[in-house]
Amino acid sequence: MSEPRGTAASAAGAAPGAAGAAPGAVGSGLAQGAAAFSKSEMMIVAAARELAGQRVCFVGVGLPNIAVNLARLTVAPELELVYESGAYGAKPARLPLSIGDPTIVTGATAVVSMFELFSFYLQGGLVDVGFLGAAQIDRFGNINSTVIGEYEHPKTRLPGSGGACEIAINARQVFVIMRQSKRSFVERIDFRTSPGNLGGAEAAARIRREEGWLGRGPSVVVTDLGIYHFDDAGEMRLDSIHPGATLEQIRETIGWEPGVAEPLATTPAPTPEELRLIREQLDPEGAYTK
Amino acid sequence: MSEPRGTAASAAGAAPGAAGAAPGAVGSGLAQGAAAFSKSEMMIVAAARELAGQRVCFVGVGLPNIAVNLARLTVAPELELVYESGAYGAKPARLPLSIGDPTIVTGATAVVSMFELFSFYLQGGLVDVGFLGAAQIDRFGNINSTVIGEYEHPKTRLPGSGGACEIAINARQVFVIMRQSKRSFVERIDFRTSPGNLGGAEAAARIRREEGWLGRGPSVVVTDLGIYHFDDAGEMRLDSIHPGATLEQIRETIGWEPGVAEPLATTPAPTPEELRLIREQLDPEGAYTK
Amino acid sequence: MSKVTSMRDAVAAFVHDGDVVAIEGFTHLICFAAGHEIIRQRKRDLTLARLTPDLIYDQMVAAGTARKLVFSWLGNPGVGGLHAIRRRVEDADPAPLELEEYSHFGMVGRYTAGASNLPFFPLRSYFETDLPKANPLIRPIRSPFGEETVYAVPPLKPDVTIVHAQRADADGNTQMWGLLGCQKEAAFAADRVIVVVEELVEESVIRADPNRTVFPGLIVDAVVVEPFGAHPSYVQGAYDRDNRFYRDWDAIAREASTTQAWLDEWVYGVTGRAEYVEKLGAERVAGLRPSGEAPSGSVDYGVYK
Amino acid sequence: MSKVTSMRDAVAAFVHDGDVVAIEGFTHLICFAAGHEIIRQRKRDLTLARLTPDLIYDQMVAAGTARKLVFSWLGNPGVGGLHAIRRRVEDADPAPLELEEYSHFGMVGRYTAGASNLPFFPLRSYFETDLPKANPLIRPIRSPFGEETVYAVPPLKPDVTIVHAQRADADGNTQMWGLLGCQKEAAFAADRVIVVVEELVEESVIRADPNRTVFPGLIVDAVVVEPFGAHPSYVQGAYDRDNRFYRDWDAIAREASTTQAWLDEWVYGVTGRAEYVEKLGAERVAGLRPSGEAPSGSVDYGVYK
Repeated sequence: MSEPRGTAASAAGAAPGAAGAAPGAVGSGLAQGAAAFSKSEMMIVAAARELAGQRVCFVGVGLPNIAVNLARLTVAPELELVYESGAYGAKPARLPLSIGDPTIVTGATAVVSMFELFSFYLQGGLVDVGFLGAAQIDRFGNINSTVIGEYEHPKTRLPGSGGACEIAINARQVFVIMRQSKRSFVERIDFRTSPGNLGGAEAAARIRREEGWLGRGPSVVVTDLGIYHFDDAGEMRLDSIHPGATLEQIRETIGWEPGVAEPLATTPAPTPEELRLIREQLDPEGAYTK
Repeated sequence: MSEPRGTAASAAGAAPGAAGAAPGAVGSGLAQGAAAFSKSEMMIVAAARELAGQRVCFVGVGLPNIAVNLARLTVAPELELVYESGAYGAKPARLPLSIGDPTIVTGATAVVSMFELFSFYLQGGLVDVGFLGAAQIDRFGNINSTVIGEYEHPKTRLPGSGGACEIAINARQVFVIMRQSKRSFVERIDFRTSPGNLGGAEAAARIRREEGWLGRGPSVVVTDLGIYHFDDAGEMRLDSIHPGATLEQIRETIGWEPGVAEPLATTPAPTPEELRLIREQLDPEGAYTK
Repeated sequence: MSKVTSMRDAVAAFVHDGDVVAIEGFTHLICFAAGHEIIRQRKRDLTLARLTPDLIYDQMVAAGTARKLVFSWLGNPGVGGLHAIRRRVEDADPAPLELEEYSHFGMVGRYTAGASNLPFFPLRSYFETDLPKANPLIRPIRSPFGEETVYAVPPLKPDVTIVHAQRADADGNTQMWGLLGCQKEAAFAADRVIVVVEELVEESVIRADPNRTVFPGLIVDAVVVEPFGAHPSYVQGAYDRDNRFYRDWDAIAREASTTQAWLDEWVYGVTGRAEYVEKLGAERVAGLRPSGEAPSGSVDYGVYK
Repeated sequence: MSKVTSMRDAVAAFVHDGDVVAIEGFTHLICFAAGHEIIRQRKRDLTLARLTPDLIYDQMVAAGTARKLVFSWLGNPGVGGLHAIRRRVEDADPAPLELEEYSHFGMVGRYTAGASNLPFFPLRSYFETDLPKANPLIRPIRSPFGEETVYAVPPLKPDVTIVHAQRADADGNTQMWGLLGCQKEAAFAADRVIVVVEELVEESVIRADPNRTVFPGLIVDAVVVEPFGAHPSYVQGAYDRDNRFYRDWDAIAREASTTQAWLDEWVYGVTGRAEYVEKLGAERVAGLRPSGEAPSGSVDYGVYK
């Protein structure tokens, strides 16, 4: 991907192509009886499945948006979509480019001011899952979407927090979607925009409790290569590897030696129905999935 | 009047008869060429005239409500009525009993939540005049509408602040309407619900400035006997005596020796047009004025 | 999933002895029907929160449901005092009643903090008054910017908030118009929410005008359809405030005996709101209808595919 | 008293060099027409406040109107970066640009404090992040109840806030629907307010639905009638977001020269919005209309006499 800022698939909006596969990076995965699928399609499907049983989801634009809509059509029919722009219970008739599109308003259950959205819905503890993307993430799920380099003299100026900082603190749990690379999965992030498990699970749990955060922090990281959850120490652990990906690829695109579950699962490939929904219904133009 | 609490003609609502004349107390005022009028009518007219040039008025129920509506029809055609219940720019088709009547909503310019009304309109400094009534007032215009007697063991439990406390602090100026009596115009109030000129003008001005209050405090007290403004020391000074009232009556119904302007004006009696508006248009049933 | 249920079942399921209960509505949309059902079910030791306790809390206090009031203005608006409450406060008759007292904005700020999960809400009020002395939960707070000090009130999180509205769908997505008071804040602040409506509507009616939605079904536990459930309070566009009853109550409540007789007849003596309305009589009800329609007009959200 | 005036006169009268200017609107109702007029009038040294600077501030920064941004998310939503702004931030090209940075809720809280005359607004954000280090105006505040500490942001009071809306009357009583962002708070917080509308309506249209009013004429200084004034942003029910332009801008803004050429053609090269719309062409405009109507329906406020 050409620009680090493009990886910020935050709820505040991000480049649709950026958090997805780079042009031409068509996935090689091919499960038994399944059609070929792209890495982006695998990410979307994996993220959607993680939403099973969830009720209220704070939607970011790009991959989170399509993943959430796929979940509504498959594993989480009761899922309510909250957009930080103020729409609740949105039923978008098309996938919007920005999170403030008129299609998320027409036919929504409620449209409220941002004061109300952030105060009563998010800070009030009604959001079960918030999605974040990032330019950089560390092993503890701490996230940078502000700058690469020094804050005062940035090498690359990224979008900044938007709502990411308060989502990380107040959403009951946080899902991260981003492509792996040595530039983005780093030992040390340049700026902490959104807190994850801080320096480790124990201290993070204590601080969250003492400071009255409602959020438990990051619970899953879905990448183009696999699915990570967090171990008892609060570190990302590879729990499932996508079909076609290798542990070598995983290690080449991550700035630390990641924990790997034993046994390591293989992510079930997208089903024909999942692929049909993505290709025919959610993103017929392939804006997010090519 | 039968109960001290009845005197609280605060913006939070009060007994219509209470801040007005007691039953049977028909005014004896009779100016040249004018019809007979009641003490309540004189109070209403005097209060309405004080509103000349004002723009936004926070309306209490009872006498303030009728005074404000009379002002709109006479000296202050641009006056905008704000009800703490959330209506702005109300044009009530009838005089409501409570300040939350449906008639203040239909045809209003805006209807907003109380959060918004108190935050943006009142605390935000948009209200030029707030009306307060009280069970007790002292010479500095400090007001009690909470209890007679000790707070923990009240002789009479009054309604309490409602919005009076924040009106006294945030409205640009405060108008007080109440009938004079030794029980209500007292040397020392039992509880300070709404701050006036505190212990004197100089300290009050300093405190208001230092604490960032937007309100300058009480500017006029209209009673059934006369009109008071505040002198340089921050004390009520009788500037005008109503036709028919005497200085002796004034002194008999006030718990301290009030300052009296020299020369002391006589309040012009209600004009035939003012009386017509009150009797035929605003209060044809005489609920507020008998 | 429908949350529609009867008032009896809603109160039985979601109002418990000892709860902090908020039946909000600033003169408008006060749910007397729910208050009466709480009386009929003989709930006890409630803490009743409301800006203006109004007649409904005078009745609930008279019926012995409450041990405490949290409030900002205690009166019968435009008429006078609340006599049952005053008997308990002034004479401990038949028992003392605890009071926790704020100003209107203080109460609104408390609900707002409760709804927002904030530990306090700041406001420019209370300066140089006796209120912080009377209530130690009104506390000064220093701004971290400059030297200014304002006051703070603590969050109020009712166990249950009961809201009356013009309409909701079966999931509890609720719309109202006219005076909004602080029902939104009180509902978001609450652990449980009961919505009582004049009219149950299809989800499509709600979704046609999403800006009119005051709160979503997400926070609602029960939807009760009870037309005229706000009487003697009113519902904008549906019926008028019954000022005659507000005036009548002043005489009724002056004595404990007449108060109890009224409760016997109008609360214990009826099974629910439908019977209350029947007892009120068609003429009285008809007399409270608006004299005409005042339509809002329709706006266009547009179809975007 | 009519406040209706031209965009040229409104900007000339109410936007001054050195002002703090807020053109708000969260993707919806962003008043590009006003931003372009500010560019044409060559205003200088502005501090531009907005949650999401968006293309309009990228254009205003490129045109040299601004010395500082106050913001929470700096990007072209769904597309990428804001290149003119990045040139100034990363390379001081052609001059440095001061940044003052919050989160979305922090900016909303700042406007809310400004509108409410509060010295600060508290929120549960910023814990354990580098944002308070990057911006010393994000400060911890201890609750006076218990041991909790949250963060506070200072009030933001723009010299002028510019709001685009579906409709207003000549006095500036303003109604909007769809995403409301934080325009209400930004308008109440401001010293001066310019309202730009798609449609000027009679006062009676506003008064027919008072709950739809976002703010009253009381706080409004000028009303400008400028249909399509939000393009390439959108107006719910009137026209769609022009995503094609948002994508095109990414290429236009990558070089200073192409950016200036665009400004020459589309801003300096037209006298105002009407000419801009004409230049855009009837076909492009028609293509942005909604594909159908989605009426809100009407509610009844009732006549009470």
